[in-house]
Amino acid sequence: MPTLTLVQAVNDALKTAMRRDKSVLVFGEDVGPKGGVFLATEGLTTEFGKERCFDTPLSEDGIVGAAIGMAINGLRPVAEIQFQDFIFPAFDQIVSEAAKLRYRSGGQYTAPMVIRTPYGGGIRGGLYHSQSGEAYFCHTPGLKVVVPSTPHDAKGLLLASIEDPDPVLFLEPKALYRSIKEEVPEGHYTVDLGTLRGVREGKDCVVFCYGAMVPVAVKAAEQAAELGHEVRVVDLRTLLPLDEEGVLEHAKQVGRVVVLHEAPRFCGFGAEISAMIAENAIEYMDAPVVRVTGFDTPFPNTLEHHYLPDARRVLDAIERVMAY
Amino acid sequence: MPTLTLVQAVNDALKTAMRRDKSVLVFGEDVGPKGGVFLATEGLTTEFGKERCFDTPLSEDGIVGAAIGMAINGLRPVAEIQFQDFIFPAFDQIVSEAAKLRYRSGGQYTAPMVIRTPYGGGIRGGLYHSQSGEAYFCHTPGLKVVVPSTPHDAKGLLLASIEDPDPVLFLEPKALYRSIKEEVPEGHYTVDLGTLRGVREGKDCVVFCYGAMVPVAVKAAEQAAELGHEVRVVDLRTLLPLDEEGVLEHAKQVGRVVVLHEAPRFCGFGAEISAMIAENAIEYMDAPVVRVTGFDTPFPNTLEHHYLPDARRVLDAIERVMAY
Amino acid sequence: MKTESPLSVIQANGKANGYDPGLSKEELLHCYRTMLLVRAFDDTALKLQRSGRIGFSIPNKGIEATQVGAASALKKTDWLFPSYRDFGMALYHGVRAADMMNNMFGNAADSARGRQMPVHFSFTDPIHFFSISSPIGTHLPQAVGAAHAFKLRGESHVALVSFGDGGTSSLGFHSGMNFAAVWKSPVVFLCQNNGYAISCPIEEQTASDGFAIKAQAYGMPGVVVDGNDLLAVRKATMEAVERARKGGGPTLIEAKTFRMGGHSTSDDPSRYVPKELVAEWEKKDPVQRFEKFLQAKGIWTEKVRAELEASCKEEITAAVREAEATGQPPLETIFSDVYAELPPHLRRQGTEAFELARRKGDAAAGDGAFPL
Amino acid sequence: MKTESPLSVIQANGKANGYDPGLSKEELLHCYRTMLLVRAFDDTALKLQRSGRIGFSIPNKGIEATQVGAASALKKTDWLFPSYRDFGMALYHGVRAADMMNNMFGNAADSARGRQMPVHFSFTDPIHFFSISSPIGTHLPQAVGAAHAFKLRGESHVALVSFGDGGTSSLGFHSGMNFAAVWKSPVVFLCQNNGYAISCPIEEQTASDGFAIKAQAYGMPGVVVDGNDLLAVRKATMEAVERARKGGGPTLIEAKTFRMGGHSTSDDPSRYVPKELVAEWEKKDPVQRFEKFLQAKGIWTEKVRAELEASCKEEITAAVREAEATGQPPLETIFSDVYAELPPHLRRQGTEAFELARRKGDAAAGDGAFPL
Ligand SMILES: Cc1ncc(C[n+]2csc(CCOP(=O)(O)OP(=O)(O)O)c2C)c(N)n1
Ligand SMILES: Cc1ncc(C[n+]2csc(CCOP(=O)(O)OP(=O)(O)O)c2C)c(N)n1
Ligand SMILES: [Mg+2]
Ligand SMILES: [Mg+2]
Repeated sequence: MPTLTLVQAVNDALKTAMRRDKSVLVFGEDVGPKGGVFLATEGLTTEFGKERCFDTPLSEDGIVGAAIGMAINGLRPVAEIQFQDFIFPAFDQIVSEAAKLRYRSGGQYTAPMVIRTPYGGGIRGGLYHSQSGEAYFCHTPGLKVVVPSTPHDAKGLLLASIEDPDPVLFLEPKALYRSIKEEVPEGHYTVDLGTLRGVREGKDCVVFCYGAMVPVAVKAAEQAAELGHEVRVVDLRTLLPLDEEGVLEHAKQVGRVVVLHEAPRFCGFGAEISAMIAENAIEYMDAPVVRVTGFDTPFPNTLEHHYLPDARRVLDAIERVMAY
Repeated sequence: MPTLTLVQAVNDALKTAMRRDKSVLVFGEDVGPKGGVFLATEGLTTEFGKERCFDTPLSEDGIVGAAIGMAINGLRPVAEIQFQDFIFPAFDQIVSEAAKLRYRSGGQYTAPMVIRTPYGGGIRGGLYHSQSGEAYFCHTPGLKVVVPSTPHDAKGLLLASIEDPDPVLFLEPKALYRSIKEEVPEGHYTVDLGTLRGVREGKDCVVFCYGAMVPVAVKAAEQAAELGHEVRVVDLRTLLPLDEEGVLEHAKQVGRVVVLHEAPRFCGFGAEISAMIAENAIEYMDAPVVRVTGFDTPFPNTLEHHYLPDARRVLDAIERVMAY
Repeated sequence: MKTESPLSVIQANGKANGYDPGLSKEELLHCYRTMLLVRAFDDTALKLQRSGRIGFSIPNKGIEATQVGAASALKKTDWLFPSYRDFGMALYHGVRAADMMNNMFGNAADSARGRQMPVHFSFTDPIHFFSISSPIGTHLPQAVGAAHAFKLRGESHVALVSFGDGGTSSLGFHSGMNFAAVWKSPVVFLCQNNGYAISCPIEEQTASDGFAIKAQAYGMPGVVVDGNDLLAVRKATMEAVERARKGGGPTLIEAKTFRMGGHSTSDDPSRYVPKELVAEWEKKDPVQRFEKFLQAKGIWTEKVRAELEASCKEEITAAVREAEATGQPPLETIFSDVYAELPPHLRRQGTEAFELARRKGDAAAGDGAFPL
Repeated sequence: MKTESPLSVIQANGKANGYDPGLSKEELLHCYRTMLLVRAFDDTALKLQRSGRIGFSIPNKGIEATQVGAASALKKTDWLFPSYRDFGMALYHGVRAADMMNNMFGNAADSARGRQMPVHFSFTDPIHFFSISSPIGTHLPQAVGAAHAFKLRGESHVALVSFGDGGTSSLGFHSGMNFAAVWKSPVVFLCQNNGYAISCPIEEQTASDGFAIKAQAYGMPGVVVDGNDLLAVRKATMEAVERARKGGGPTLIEAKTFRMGGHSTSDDPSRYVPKELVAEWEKKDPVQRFEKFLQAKGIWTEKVRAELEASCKEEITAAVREAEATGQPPLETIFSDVYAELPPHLRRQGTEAFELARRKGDAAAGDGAFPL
């Protein structure tokens, strides 16, 4: 099995899908000859021709709108948005159109399509190359929202997303693009959407996290182990539809929960997890849930390391739930 | 004191602001001679001329973008978006620009402006004339989000919003536009942003709500009274920044909480309220928080009365928290 | 640059200025009858709305020739991306008035399962008449995507996308036109310039000399036609469609016409449309214009009109009867079609709703009228 | 319609083809020196980035004449709405190189308090140089709004908004151009057509014949100028600015130029720009072009260049020294300026962050490089 980085796994998934199904197309800004600003689409134009992997004009509205049109007419578009921060011009197409099309047409028209986009902080990108907007999309019925945190999952989840009958927003944690490598099976395989990934065992406390926060949680868990706390880490990986049963099961088993994400706290995804657990598993809880998140500010640049949750902050939260 | 409907109170606030401060401008689609599709801006062009109240081309991006430009250059724009459902083409201008401008320029450029828009269901508007998108905006640091539920508050909060130094999204519950009337003071007064409104006393349970759900909560509380439950109703009215202390104080006093909104549940505003209470006031709680919300689907039309929370559903939730 | 004067075909004397539409007598009468059917639909919808039996409708009066002329240039294998003011396109291609009426009533037989407001039709048969959505302009890049799929597969089908003068200010106009031109997509952009976007006259919409000229910004041909002249619209659309089929890329057509009623049944145009303007356009009635042509051809008399009107009325009455006899969509339609498969959280929410209805009774319906 | 050939002023022999820019010797040399200063800034920024002292920069080479020529047409009371590739506009109007460098380092003296990436400047003095944001095109309608405020107050100031060829596809281009034309706002749209949007050549951006023609879609004048000819850019901008000041409304200027480097310090243009194209534009260097003019005027020698280059280098070196000596913004800058007043939840989050830093030590900084 080849050893791949996360961005290479994305590239591999795209190639695998395009080889299997010629209705799969890849397009977006700079995805052609340049191969994308992160090289996620490198080599696709060469292998599949510019009919199947091509650049578009600089309009996210056009990219997503055209993808919807292709999807209703038999193609399987995989559109790239260069940075998640630049997805907002397409917000209307995603939220009003892709997400609601099946519903409003009684299933006559559907939009099986994937929007891939690098997201999150950690690359000194400041306000507009660092945001984590998952909560905006998770509040949008009709969409699916997927976030891988390992090369293996990136490939398997992306293939599953491309084959999914519904529109999927695929958020790629850019801080992890090249920071981890692992063995990734060749050829086709899928990881089911809507499933959790147990990252680390532990019976004292569980950290729910996703994307670039997964390694942060693991690091904090290792530090907590030195303090005698056995911390479980669970990667949510599909945020919508979420495996709510699985989340509740974990929470009930350990009784102490930390929820971790980079995005701002107020009305963030963590609020849903925290609320869900408090509402449905309160009898099992030994401590209130603690959220560790980005601050309720735009994303800064020079001080991004203060903004982004780090193992230090997660460990502090673990200690707090353990001490409750 | 004149007796006004909510939409008349909005109209009165606009006139009051425009009379006091000639930098206040009102614009949007059909707000001029037609007076807006709900007549919120009726008579403004006649009184203030078409330099100060005027129609724009059909582009929400342009409306909000131009408003930002006016605001940085000394005007006080009040932009109307015809329906909140149509705000998404302006999402980028609101979320990336208005909300982040003060931060990214170190306070050199600021956008004191108001975006008014009718929102919510109850008028047989189906998918695209009924949505409640408050959670999208409440997850956006730098914005303020205000929702009145009475004519008195509508006027006072709108005047406070127009005078506020930060960009304010002012969501007007269209189901209440003409359904209630009350005495509204003439001339200028403000209701402070960031404050709650106690709607109804009660010591057994509290319902947190806002907008068109306030009268629904009151009705349910009245029905609950017949069953012997004294239910408090609190109107949140400023969702961002929220009076978190006030919310926690109410929750601690009564120990049982229902959170009520029209928007879908998953990652909705109610999740934040529920999480906040569970995380910070769990020792005071006699029952888990129960959320009553719209379903996690697009907004239907024929069956909208099933989708929208009604007193029946709220009462059921009250009974559940009381029986816990 | 000044836009040339609009293409027109039918002369004052009813003669088709050297243009042969290539339509049989039956086909010509089908065009004619479709316009009458739209009028009958409109009248009935207005009455249904006024009497509270449906919540909302959109008048089409004045625009019928644009709708039918354009639709007549398409084959059943082409796709339509309509606006909400395109009843005639659906009816021309054989969508049953009853199926449209099911949508107006939002009943169980509505293809949109009562989820959308009235006039937000969706059909796949007998032609792809794409699901109408309320946000203006979003369907333009979508039409381009669908057309691009035709092109990639080597099919010679065409997508026709229809929108209003107001729609040209939308984001979708800019991205749709631009993508189509860069990709040379087989798509026809039909701008129905009917003078107003709700209450905003075209001078408030653009400072350009009409709308066809906007094509230049994208490097595609733009043509202006008299939108009240069915044959002119047909001719321009045919040319655009043929060019698109042959790989010649997109065209923007501006059909100059006039909305002879309110924006919707909730609108009062007398607040903002000058009376003189209405009077002026009254004289240019598209149905009468086409009648002159038919008369010159010898296939029209008052009697033909009376008969067809009667049959249209009957068809619409039957449609109402059918639609009104059909029940509301079942509660489960709130939860279905959000995803291909019902996810657990929606199953739970649905179950709870059913359970509550069982315990506490059904939710009470409101009065059903869209009040604006 | 074919766009006319671009307006150019400086001839091969250095003569200004019958055009008098109306600039004194000092002013001409200020234009010249500003271009050299941009080059010095560029070179230094590249070195700083390569050695990891700053995270990112944007090369301006090739575009200097457009930046300076356009800036020279404005008064200090006018407002600039720049793109990230407009260093010369700020420097021309007297923004201190050190203040720009503070932004490159994101230090405590940066007007953006280290919150933005490098090159996202914001100044209000000595000219309003509006806070640059990354999303493409959003500043166009904003410039229109600001210009509209001038107009409403009866002021004769103008807003100039600058953007790239790629920017013309953005939503802000469509809404900004349209609103400006309908409102007759005093705004000048400067499209810097530098051949590429990152790696996408203009043929992938639009099928139109250049960009100036897009003005027609909005009913405003559009002109094409040779963007490597400082005086041509100045002339066209002057005309547009004067028209705007007098109430004549907006203009679109397309400056044809070429980006002689990568999109940013993270980009490798050899992956997509043909070598021959670079070689061709090398010959059209805007600085040399202007030198010819100065030489023909008798105010340029190699020595003048050498002296000015040395002084520019010194200025930039001093700027780096100053910026590098300035500390990082304090932790509280994460929480301030979100709102005019710190709301309770941000006060709490800030307090918790301080408290944690006290108990557990500071967060560890990363390596500081923007890796793309
Ligand atoms: C994005 C968006 N903004 C606003 C509206 C509200 N609205 C509905 S129709 C309409 C006017 C459309 O005018 P036009 O495009 O000329 O079409 P017409 O109704 O004249 O056929 C407006 C503003 C909307 N549906 N979508
Ligand atoms: C809305 C949006 N989409 C994508 C990007 C990423 N991006 C940054 S610069 C750029 C190309 C801009 O090209 P152009 O407008 O020609 O300006 P130039 O860099 O050539 O000066 C892109 C795609 C962005 N910043 N904003
Ligand atoms: Mg119209
Ligand atoms: Mg460029």
